[in-house]
Amino acid sequence: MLVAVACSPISGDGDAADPADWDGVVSNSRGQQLNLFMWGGSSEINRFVDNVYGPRLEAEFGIHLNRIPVADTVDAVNKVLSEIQAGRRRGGAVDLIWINGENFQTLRQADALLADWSRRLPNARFVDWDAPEVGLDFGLPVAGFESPLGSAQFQFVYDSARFGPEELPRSYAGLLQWVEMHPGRFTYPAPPDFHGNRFIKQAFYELTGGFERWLGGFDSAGYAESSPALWDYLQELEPHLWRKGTSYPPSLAELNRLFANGEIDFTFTQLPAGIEADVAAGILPATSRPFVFDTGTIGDSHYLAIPANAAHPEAAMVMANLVLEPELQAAKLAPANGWGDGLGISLSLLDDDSRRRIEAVLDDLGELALEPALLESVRLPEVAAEYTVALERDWQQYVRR
Amino acid sequence: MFAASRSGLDQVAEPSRVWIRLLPALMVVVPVFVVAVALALAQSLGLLPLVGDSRLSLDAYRNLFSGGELWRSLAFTSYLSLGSTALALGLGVVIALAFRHLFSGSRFGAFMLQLNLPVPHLVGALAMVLLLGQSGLLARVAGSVGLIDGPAAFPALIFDPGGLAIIAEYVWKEVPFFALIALAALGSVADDFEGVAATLGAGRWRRFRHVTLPLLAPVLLPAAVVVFAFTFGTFEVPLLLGGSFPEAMPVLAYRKFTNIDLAARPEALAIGIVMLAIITLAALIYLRLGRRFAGRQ
Amino acid sequence: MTTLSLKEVSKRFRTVDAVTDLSLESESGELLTLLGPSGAGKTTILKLVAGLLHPTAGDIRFDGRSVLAEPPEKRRAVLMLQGPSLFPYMSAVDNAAFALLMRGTARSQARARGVEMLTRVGLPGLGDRRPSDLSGGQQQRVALARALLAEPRLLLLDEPLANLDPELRADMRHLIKQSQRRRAITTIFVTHDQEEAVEMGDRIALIFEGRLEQIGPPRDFYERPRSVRVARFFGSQNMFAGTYRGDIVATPFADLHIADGRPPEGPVVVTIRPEAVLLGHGGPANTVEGRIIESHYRGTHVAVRVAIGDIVIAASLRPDEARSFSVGDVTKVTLPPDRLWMMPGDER
Amino acid sequence: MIPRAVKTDSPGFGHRHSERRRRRSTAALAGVVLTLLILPLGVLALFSVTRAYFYPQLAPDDWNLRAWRLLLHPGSEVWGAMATTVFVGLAVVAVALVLAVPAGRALGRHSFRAKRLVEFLLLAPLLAPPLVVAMGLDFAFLRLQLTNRLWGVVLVHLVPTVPYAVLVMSGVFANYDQASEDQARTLGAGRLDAFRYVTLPAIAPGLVVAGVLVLIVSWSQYILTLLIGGGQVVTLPILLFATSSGGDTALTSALALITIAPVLALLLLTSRHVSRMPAAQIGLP
Repeated sequence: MLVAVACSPISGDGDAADPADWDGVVSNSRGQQLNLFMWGGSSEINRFVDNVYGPRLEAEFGIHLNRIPVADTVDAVNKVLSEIQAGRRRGGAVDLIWINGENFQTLRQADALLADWSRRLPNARFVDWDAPEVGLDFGLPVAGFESPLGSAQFQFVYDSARFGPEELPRSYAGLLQWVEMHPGRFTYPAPPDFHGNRFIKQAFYELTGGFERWLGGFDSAGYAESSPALWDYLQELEPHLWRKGTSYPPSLAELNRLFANGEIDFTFTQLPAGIEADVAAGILPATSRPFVFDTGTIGDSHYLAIPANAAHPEAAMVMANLVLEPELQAAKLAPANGWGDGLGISLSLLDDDSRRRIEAVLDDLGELALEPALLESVRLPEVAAEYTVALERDWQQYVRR
Repeated sequence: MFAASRSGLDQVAEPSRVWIRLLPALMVVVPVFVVAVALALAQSLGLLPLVGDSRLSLDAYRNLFSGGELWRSLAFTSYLSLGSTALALGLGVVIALAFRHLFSGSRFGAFMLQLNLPVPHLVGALAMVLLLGQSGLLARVAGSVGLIDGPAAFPALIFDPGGLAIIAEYVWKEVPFFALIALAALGSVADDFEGVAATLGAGRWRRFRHVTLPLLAPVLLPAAVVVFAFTFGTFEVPLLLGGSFPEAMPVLAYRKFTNIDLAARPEALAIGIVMLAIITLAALIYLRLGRRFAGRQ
Repeated sequence: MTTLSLKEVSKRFRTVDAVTDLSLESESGELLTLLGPSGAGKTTILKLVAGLLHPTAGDIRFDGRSVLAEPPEKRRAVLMLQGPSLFPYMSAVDNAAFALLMRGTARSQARARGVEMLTRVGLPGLGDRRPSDLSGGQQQRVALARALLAEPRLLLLDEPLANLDPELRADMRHLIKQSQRRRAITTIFVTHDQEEAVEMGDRIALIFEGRLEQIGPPRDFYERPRSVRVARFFGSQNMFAGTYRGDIVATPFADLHIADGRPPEGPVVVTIRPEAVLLGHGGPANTVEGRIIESHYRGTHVAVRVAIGDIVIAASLRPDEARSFSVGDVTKVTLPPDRLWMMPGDER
Repeated sequence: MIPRAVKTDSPGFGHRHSERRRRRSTAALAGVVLTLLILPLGVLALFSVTRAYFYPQLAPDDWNLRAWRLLLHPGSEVWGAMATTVFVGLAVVAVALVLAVPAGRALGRHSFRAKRLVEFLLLAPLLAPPLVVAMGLDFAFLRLQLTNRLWGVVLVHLVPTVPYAVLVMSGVFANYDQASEDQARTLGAGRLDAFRYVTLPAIAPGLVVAGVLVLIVSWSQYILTLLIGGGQVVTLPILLFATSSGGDTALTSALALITIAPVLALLLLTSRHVSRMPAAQIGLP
């Protein structure tokens, strides 16, 4: 799918900053403006970045954080690729991207990411690089190209004012029965929306006998053989969907709107610490509650990556390191601070103080979040990004038509 | 489209001075615009690729035209722009005709019609979601008076294959445009012409058919071409209000342009070139029509 | 052949009275000029007659029958405007034949008659031209052809010549008058130019501020103006205030005998046309002495100004008469009693 | 004397009573049209002062200024976006007017060979979709390494704005009487002085209108700014789009209103001039 890049590799410039010489990185980063490209759709997350990371970077490192909101991370990826292909090997516009999955794979394949830096950050010691959900990003080894920011897990959201927990579907098979009983009350965002992709990938796991088959590299023959079951399922689902499947909402934001206004009965979330921030913002009704399928939901990590042509790689490293500070990870986890993002570090690698602080946050999660243990127990891994690309493409063909 | 000089042209000006005056504008607008179109064309033909070798080929066009996606998108986009242009044109003329006496002598009418002038289509589209959505304000009003028993019973205007909210947004924005232009064209002369025609025995319909309409046509036609081109090329409105299928051409082009697969870029630019070709065609048809009106202005 | 009568017609626009209590009768086949300064309401009267406006009060009758209920297209009272009233998007022939087409005449037949009429108004072979390719005079000829082809009961002309050069204007006046006479179309001709009004009109109706000031043959307006305003509008130069008692008007420079006119006694204004003033030889009455202070050759006549004490009188002499006078001469000035005209003196 | 405005009173093609009735129904229609025109803005205003305002609420359960408080907070990103938008807008206005005044004069007052070609070249960008222009130029801007993206955005904003400015200025010059300028020259004014003291005051109202139009067009650009600005030039529409993708309706509505407020205010302030221009020159599709 992705044509090999014609020009010579750009990564590994001799004068790229070396995190091993951390003092040198920090002193070089002083006075730099850090262009962080990230999805800008959540005002709570934006505010967290601006009000928590920004002041720390400014005060402690003299780095000016310039958060650049994009409507879709793909825009930022595309930008890096275009720049590099247009011959701009240095001084690129993007210093740091919030990224994962197929976007990571794309940049990796285009050799457009700075290599071999993340594991050498001082705070990399808090990261469990061997855990697959951290060390593999959609099956692709992170291998020093990315540094974790946090983790997420797919969850469904229902309105407890409309249903009791016992009435909810607990698997894709159950979902089909449920939509037959509640026609027009369910839909999912159209891929290539991230949440839409994830919804159909989970279905793919369940309908093809589990994720285990798909771990490892892309099995195109297996995919071709097994994926029709998914399209059959989605086509069977379609007539019972919102508007009989003639249209799909374009994004999670739209799905949330449909849910909140009672047009449909479920929406999705990715935040392990729950939907408190969305409820507080008035995006979701106060009676909303998350739930998961017994057959599992996909959990993964998201990362910060530095483009190979970044103008300010040192500042980027400083920030990637900063966000791993246990204290800031705890702040990010606490829904009261507006985000509720999962941890990017491992509790077992922390000192007692830090661990207790984070556990306190986890214990304090209310009914707008699921038990961490429950989430853990149903967590499914991501698989190679090629599956995402293939599912996305075939969905267009078999479902959207 | 340019106004002819009322106080006569300056026949005496030296040609060199005329060109000196034109040059700055030409030197900025033309290169940027021409370069943009030329680069779009080149990239659609496989030249200057972001990935792979530069090789002249019609692959992008072949791929596009052999699949059904482009054709459906083309049909949908044409339907959206033609529909909204015609609707806005009709309503604009009706409003101008109804308003021309009400507001003669006061500028309130013209001012009123300019109110939504500074509102970007992006804002208009966002407002349409809240107004026309199945759980939007209109649906709530309908629900509160018992017309519907839930959002699903409200007609699907947003994300619908018929693109009705898109058309509504365009019409909302373009009706004042047409009305303003029609009001200006009617001016004070239309009354005289219609009066004369009436005394010559033309009834209400014939006056409209033989006097008012011919007076409006020469100004409304170019305006319609502008609106057609604009609605054909606007990206934000179909993106925010359009369904997942069919996709308007600008949305399709943008999706391909920002596709992670950089190899899809030539197709994105090819769609852009097709859009330009269709708009050019519309302009040519207008010029052809315009010849029939030659001497009418 | 249609008679037009307006009965106590008023037209009010919101707060402005455009026409007040106007009564007017036109005779069948006559050309009546509506004269008045701009803004006097002339065009409004025309539009009322045409049916483009509806009177606030009063009645409008064609041949004695009220037409108020009829829309303009049924009245056959054809309007011709001063401006470019030709439909700019139609050829000259189509313009000319417009009324025929509106009445459902077949297109080819209508065009044939259009061509014929264009020839008759002096535009042979120009039928295919657009109005923008015609001169102003030619455009007005097409407009006339268009109006005539409508076979109007009434022809309503709103300053049709105002935008034309003087020579063209004379030609058009002739053409209009000729066409109107030949067909005996009752015509209302609006103008603000008193010279044109006099030349065109069988009768003149003078309108001031929406009211009829005076109606009658053109000559009356020069020799028998009803008021100082009328006299002034017609360019009267010699007006003297005085007091009328018996047959005598006492003016500051002389007691003048009057042959005609019997207004109530009291303050009056006396007027006399310059060409009626006699110089040199004394007459039987009203002769005084004056001194010539100015003399200007004007081609057809010589304009002379004579001072009688503080008063200056304008006189008009034939060039050969004028030869015997020069500036500074003292001469006898006679104001013949039968040429003096009195107007009420209590206005302005 | 009858004022002109009154003279053009509606032709009473009907009868006395229907005339009044027609006027009344026209006024009613005007009311409806006005309502429909501002309705979408009213909807935005309503949603902006609510929280959790979901179907079937008609009157909001929770009237809430949260969105406005967040956006108008001193640390809000709105201010930076506003400054960027204003900067880009003013720069575009300045350059567009400098280009359009001489060009408008040439097109409005002179006839010359190739005039139609020049008109076409200057007007064609009006018809081209901004998306296509942006996609085409993206490559060139990357190659040229226009490091200061702000100026790149200003440059591409000239493509859709200069045609409008030229259109307005050529109309202004078509009605402009050269005589007073000639008079000034014979009275000893140099070319520049004549422009400054005679031409400029005469065309000033037209300049205001052209400037307002250019500003509005620049202010409304989304896709050109997004692609050419590479996301780094965050104008109000860019911020608005990113915000809308988060689905916070109140926040999006309030930001939408903030986005249009400055231009709407400008239009109100200059409506005297704008309304006086021939309407055909002030339309924006």
